[in-house]
Amino acid sequence: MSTDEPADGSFGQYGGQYVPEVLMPAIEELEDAYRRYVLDNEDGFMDEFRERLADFGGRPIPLQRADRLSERYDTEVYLKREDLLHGGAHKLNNALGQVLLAKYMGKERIIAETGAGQHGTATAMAAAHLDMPCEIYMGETDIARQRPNVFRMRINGAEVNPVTVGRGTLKEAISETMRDWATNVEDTHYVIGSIVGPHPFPSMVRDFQSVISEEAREQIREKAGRLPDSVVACAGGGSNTMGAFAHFVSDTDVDLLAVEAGGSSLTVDEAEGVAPNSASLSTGNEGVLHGARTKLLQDSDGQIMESHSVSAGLDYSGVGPELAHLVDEGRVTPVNVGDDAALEAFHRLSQDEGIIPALETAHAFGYLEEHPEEVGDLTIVNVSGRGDKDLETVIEETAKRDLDVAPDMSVFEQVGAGRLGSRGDRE
Amino acid sequence: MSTDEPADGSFGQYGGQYVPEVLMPAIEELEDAYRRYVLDNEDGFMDEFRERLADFGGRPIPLQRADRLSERYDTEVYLKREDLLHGGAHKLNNALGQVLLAKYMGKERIIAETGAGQHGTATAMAAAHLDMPCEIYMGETDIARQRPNVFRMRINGAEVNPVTVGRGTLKEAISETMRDWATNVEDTHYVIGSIVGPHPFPSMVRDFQSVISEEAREQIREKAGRLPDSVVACAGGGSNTMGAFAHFVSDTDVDLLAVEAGGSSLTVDEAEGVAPNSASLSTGNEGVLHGARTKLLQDSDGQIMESHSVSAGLDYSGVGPELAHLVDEGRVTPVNVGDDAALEAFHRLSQDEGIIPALETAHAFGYLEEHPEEVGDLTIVNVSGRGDKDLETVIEETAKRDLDVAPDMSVFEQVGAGRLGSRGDRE
Amino acid sequence: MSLDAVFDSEEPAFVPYLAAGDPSYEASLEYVEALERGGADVIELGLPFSEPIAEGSTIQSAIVRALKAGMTPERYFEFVEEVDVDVPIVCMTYYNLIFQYGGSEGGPRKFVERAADVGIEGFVVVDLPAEEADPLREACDEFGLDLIFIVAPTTTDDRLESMRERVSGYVYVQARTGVTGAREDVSDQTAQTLDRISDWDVPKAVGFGIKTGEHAERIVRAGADGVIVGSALVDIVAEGHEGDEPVAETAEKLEAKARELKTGALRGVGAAVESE
Amino acid sequence: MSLDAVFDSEEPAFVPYLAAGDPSYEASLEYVEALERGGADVIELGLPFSEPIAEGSTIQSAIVRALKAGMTPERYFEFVEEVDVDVPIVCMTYYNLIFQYGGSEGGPRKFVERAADVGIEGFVVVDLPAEEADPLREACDEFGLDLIFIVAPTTTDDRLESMRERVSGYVYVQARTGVTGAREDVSDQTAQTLDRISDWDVPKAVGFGIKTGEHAERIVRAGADGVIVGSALVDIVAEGHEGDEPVAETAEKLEAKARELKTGALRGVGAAVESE
Ligand SMILES: Cc1ncc(COP(=O)(O)O)c(C=O)c1O
Ligand SMILES: Cc1ncc(COP(=O)(O)O)c(C=O)c1O
Repeated sequence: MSTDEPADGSFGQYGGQYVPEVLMPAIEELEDAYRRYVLDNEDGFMDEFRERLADFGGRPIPLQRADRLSERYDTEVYLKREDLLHGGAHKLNNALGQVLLAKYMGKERIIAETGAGQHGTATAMAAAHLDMPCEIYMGETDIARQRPNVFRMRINGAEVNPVTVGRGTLKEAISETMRDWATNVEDTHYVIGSIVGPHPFPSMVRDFQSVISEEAREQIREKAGRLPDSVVACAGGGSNTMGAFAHFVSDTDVDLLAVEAGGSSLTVDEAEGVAPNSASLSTGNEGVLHGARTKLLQDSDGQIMESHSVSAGLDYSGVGPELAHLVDEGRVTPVNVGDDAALEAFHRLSQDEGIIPALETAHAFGYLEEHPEEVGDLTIVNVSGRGDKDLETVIEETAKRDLDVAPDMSVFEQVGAGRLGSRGDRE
Repeated sequence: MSTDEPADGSFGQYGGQYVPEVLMPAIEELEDAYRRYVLDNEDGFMDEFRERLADFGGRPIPLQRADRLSERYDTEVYLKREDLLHGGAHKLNNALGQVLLAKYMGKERIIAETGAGQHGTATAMAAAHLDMPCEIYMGETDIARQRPNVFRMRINGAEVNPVTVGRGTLKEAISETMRDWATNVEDTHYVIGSIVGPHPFPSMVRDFQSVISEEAREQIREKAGRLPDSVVACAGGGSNTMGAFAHFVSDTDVDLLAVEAGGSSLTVDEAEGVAPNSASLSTGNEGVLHGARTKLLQDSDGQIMESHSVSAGLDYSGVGPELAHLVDEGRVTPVNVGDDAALEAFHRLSQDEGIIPALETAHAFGYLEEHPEEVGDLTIVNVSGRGDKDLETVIEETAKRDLDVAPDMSVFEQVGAGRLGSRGDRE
Repeated sequence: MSLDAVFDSEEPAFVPYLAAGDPSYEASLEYVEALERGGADVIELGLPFSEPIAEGSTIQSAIVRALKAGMTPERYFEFVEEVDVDVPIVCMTYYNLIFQYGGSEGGPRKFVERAADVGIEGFVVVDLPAEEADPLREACDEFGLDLIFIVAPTTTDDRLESMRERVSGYVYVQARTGVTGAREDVSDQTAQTLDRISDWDVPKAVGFGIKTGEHAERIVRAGADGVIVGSALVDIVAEGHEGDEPVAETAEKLEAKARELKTGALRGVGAAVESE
Repeated sequence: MSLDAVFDSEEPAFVPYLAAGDPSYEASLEYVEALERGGADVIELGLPFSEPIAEGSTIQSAIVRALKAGMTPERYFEFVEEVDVDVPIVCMTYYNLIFQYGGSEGGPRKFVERAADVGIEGFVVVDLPAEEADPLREACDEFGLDLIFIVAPTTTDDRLESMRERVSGYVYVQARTGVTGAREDVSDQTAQTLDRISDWDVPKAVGFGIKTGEHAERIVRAGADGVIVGSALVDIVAEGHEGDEPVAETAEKLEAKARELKTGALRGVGAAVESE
C-alpha cells in the first residue's frame, strides 16, 4: 500500500476526478472508505481481504522458473502465475477487494463494466461469493463474441445488461455503467476493472493488485537469491502491470517493462477515428477519459479513437494515470508487441511450458522473444491470465496468418472423414 | 504413500494385471519404477514431483470454508479447491507425476486416452512442461463434442489421434491407447487417467492424487481444530475420490462418501447394452475390464455396457479396484446423484459460492443437497475441477429441464433485438 | 446578451438543450433557431464528445448522430457563428475537447479564446468538477465567459462551497438522482437543493427529467430562476430524423414544445405568487 | 481331435482365426468350414468381447460386426456345436466373458464346463496372463481342456517360467512387437523367441502379422510348429461384407487363402530340411 502519495489521487499531472457532479458524493464516500478500510485496515478489512484471497482465490500464487524459456533466451525467466488465480486471471484480486469493500461500506448492489468479460466474470464470482446482487454492463458486440464469459457471469448469478449504443464495446459499457452509478449512487458500488477511472480507483485497484509484486518480490529473493533485473507485464488499463510493478518501483535497479498491444500497426487512421493498436502509453497523448487525466488514443480534436488489438482485454483507448506518470518519469518503459508476435508467443508458451496464456499475457512473452537482450539476466514475467477464454479467437486468428509456431487443427477434418489406420495389429 | 499393500496390486479380490502378454514387460518395468521412484524416492523423484506440483501446478491448494453452503445445510462445509490446480482439475496431480516418472524411466514418448478431454489436456500440459512428445487418443464422437479441450491439447503441442471404432468414446480410446502401448512398449509410457487399469496404475495414480487428502487433513485440523465427520467426492474412475480419501482411510471415524453419476435412472437396458448411469460401485458387479478386476456395468453375458452421465468425466463403465474393495469392506459408502440434481447443484454452487464447478464435481454437491444429514457436522467436499469446460453442455441440458435454480440466458436474444432502455437520463 | 442580463429579468428563464449538428449541420441550425422562436432565453448547445458518460440514452444517441454527421469542435464554432439567434449560447461539453484544443501546450485557454471569439457566453463541462476547474475558470475570467457548475441533490456542503467560489452565469441544479421510472415528485428534491443554495448570488436553473409545461411550472414554483430541458426536445429531433420528416416540420414541433415549456415556466411564477 | 493329436503329426499346423458370427451367424458357419477345407489344422474361433483391447483395427471391426449381428457366449456355444468341422476349435476371447458366465458365484468353471460340452479343445484368453490364470487352469484340468498362453518377444525369463508351468496344447508365439509398417524381418525376432522356449514340451505356433504363404514359409523355417493367421483372413470377410459378395464367393476366397497359407507352411518344412 502506498500511503505516501498525494491525497487527491494525482500522479504528476495525471489522475484526478473528472466525473459528473452527481457521482462526486460516491467518489468521496469511496475515498473515505479506501482510506479507512484499505489504507488503515479499519475493522480488519485488509485481513479479511487477504484471507479470502488465500482461501477463495488461491493465493499465494507460485513464482515458477520457466526452464525452456530460460534456455531459449539464455536468461533466467520466472513466471508469476496469476493464471492460477480463481477465475483464471489477476482480475479477481481487484474484484474481490472492491466487492468486499462495498460490503463494508454497506452497499447493496454491485455494478461493473466488462469488455472481454474477464473483469465481469471476476466481479460476478466475487459478488456471488460475498452474496451481493450484481449487474454487468457489456456491449452487445462483445456479448456476441464472448459467449463463454457471458455464460459464466449468468451462471454466477449476475445480470448481464447489453449496451446497444455505438459500437457496443468496452468504451460504451463503461459510459453506461457510469450512468447507472450516477442514478443509483446511494446503494450501489461500481467495481472498475483496472487502474483507470477517477481517484481513488487507480490507487485502490493498484493496491488490491499489488499483492502480485509483494509475493513475487519475496519469492524471487528466495528462489534466485536476489531481485530481478526486470519485470515484464502486459498493459491494457494496466492493473496487472501496476500489480506486478508496485513493490519494485522503489527498487530502481529493476527495469519495469509495460508491454502494450501494438495491434496491426502503430499508425492511426484519423479520418476513421481508429487506432489499429492499443498503445496509449507509447503513442497516445494527454487527455481526460472516464474520470481521469491520462494518456489516450485520441484524434487531434480530442475525440477518443477506437483502439484495436487481437486481445480483447488490451483493447482500450486509455491507460492508468499512474502508469502514464511512471512512463513520463522514466521509471516504466513502455514497449509494444503486435498481434502476430503475440499469437506466436501464445503458441510458444503453450508448447514449451505447458501454460496456455491469455492473449493479453502473450504480449509480454512476445516482447521477451523480440527483445531478450532487454530483460537482463533475471526477469519476472507476469502471467496475468490463462487463455481458455481465447481459444476460438486464437484458432481463427492463427488460421488467417502464416505463423512459425502454430499447431494445425486438421484433426477436426479427419474425424468422420473415414477411418484412420490403427498403429497396432495383433494378428 | 501406502507401502503396506500387497505387492501384486490386489485390493481384496480386485485389481490385478489382466493385460495382453505383450504389455507385461512394460507393466513390470513400471512396477519397478513405481517402487523405486515413487515409493522409495530414488534420485529424489518425489522431491522433484512435489516441487513441480507446487511451482507449476499451484500447490498447496486451499481448503476453503463455504459460508453460504454451511448456512444452508447447517453444517460446516469445507471445499478442497482442486479446481484451482493448473489446468482446472485434479487431473494434473497424476499426469505430472506420470510424465515425470516416464522421464525418469528414460521413456521418450507419452500416450494417453481421454474422454471428456480433461485427462488429455492435463497430460498434454505436463508433457509440454517436461518436453516430452505426446499423443492423445480420443474417440471421434468426443472430439466433436469437446472441441475446446481438443484445442487445448493441440495448442499444448500434443497430437490428438481420433479413434473411429465403435461409438468413438472413452472405452474405445482406452482400447486404442493400450494397442499403441502394446506396439511401442519400449520407448513409450501410457499415462492412465484414473485409478483404473492394471497394477501398478491404481496404486500409483492414487499415490499421486493423495496429495489432496494429505493437504486437506492438515488444513482441516488447522482451520477446524479436528478431523471432519465426512469427506465427499464424486467418483468416475475414482482418482479424485481416492485422492481425497487416501489419508483419511485409517481415520475410521471419518465417513468416506463416493458420489457416482446416477444419470437419468439406475435401471439398465440390457437389450441395448446401455446403462443410463455410471454407478458401477452402487449397481455394478465384479468383472475384468481394462486390465483390472473391479466392479463394472456389464450385461449378464459380461459384455460391457455403455454408461451414461450428463458429465462426460464420470461416464465410464468401470471404477478403480481399490474403491470397489473399500466399498465391499464398508469403509467407503457408494451413493449416487442423477443428472438433474447434479445440474441444480452446479447452478447452486455457482450462484451461492462464486465457484463454477465441473459437472463431475457438481455430483458431490448434489449429494450434499439431497442428504445433508448424512455428512455430519463437518464435511470436506472435494471440488475436483472447474466447470468452464462444461458451459455449453450445462446451457443445453439446463434448457431441456425445468430446474429450480437455473439462470435464464435470454440476454443473447435481447442483443440485436432492439434497444434496451438506459437507466439514467441526465436531462 | 450576457447571461447576467437574461436572469436579471423578472421572468424565469427557459434554457433548452440541443446537440449541435444533430442530425445534420443544416437541420440543427434550423432547430436551434426554432427554439429561440419558441421562447428560449438561453441555449445550451451541446458540443458532441465521443464518450458522453453522463448522458441518458436519448442525448447519447443525439451525440452519436451529430458526430456521424461530421460535427467537430471547429465546425461547432462555425455553427455558433452562423446560427441566427440573439439569446446567449452556453457550450455544453466534456473536458477533453476543451483540453485538447490547446494542442501540444494543452490546457483550456485556446478553446476559451476561440469560444469568446464566436460569441459563446459560458460553459457547462459535464465531467469537470469544481476541484479540477481552476485552469478553465482562469481562462473564462480572462475572456469574460461564465462557468456554470452542476449541483446535484447529493452534493455535500464542502463541495457546494468550492463550486460557489468558482461558479458564474448560473448554477445548474440537477433535479434528482433517482432511477428513471421511479421518480418521486420532482419539486420536493428540487426545493431542498434550491434551499441549500438560496443565498448564492447566481441564478439557479433546474434541469433533469423536465418534459412538459406542467413540469416546468412546478419547477419554477419550487423556486427556480430557470428551467433546463434537453431530452424532451432531443426526442422531437430524433423522431423527425427517424420519420424522415421535413426539417421545417420538426422545427415547428420544436418551437411548439419550447413554447409549451416556456409558458409553463411563466405560469410557475404566477402560481408561486398566487399560492403565497 | 485333440490339440496334441494335431501337433503330433510331422506337418506344421495351420491355425487360422475368425471371429464367430462375423458378419452373421450363418455366413460365419460357412467361413469356418471353408477354412477347414483350405487346410486348417486348428481353428482359433473368436468369441467377441465388447472391449477388445488387444486387437488391431481389422479384428476389432470383425468383433464389432459379430456383436452387432447378435453373437453372445450362448450363441457361440451353439455355433461350435453346429459348425461342421473336424479339426479342434480353440476359443479365443477375453477373460470377463469367461468370468461372468459363472453367474453370481463367479469364476471360470461353468464356462469351461459348457465349452467342454460343445467340444471346444482349448482357450486363448488374450488378457489373462499366467499369473492370473490359476482358476481357469484348474477348470481346464477338470474338464480336460488346454490353456494356451501367448509369449511375446519381450516376455521376461521369469514370466516364461510361470507360463511354462501352466501352458498346455500349444504356446502362441507373438512374432513381434514392432509398429505396423516398420517391421523388420519377422523370422529373426521369431527365431530368437523360439530359441528361448525350445526346451518346452508344448508345440510352438507363431502368429502376428502373417499374411501370405511366403510369410508362413519363413515362420516355419524359423522353427515354428504352427502358423497362426488372423487379420489376413478377416480382411477377406470384411471385403466380402462391404462388397455385398455372395457368401459362397467369400468362402471360396477364404478357402484359397487358407490353402496358400497352409501350402506356404508346408514349404517351410521342406525348406528347413533343405537348408540344413
Ligand atoms: C488476462 C488479462 N491480462 C491483462 C488484462 C489487461 O488488463 P490490465 O492492463 O488492467 O491488467 C486483461 C483484461 O481483461 C486480462 O484479462
Ligand atoms: C473435474 C473432474 N472430476 C472428476 C472426474 C472423474 O474422474 P475421477 O473419478 O478419476 O476423479 C473427472 C474426469 O474427467 C474430472 O474432469
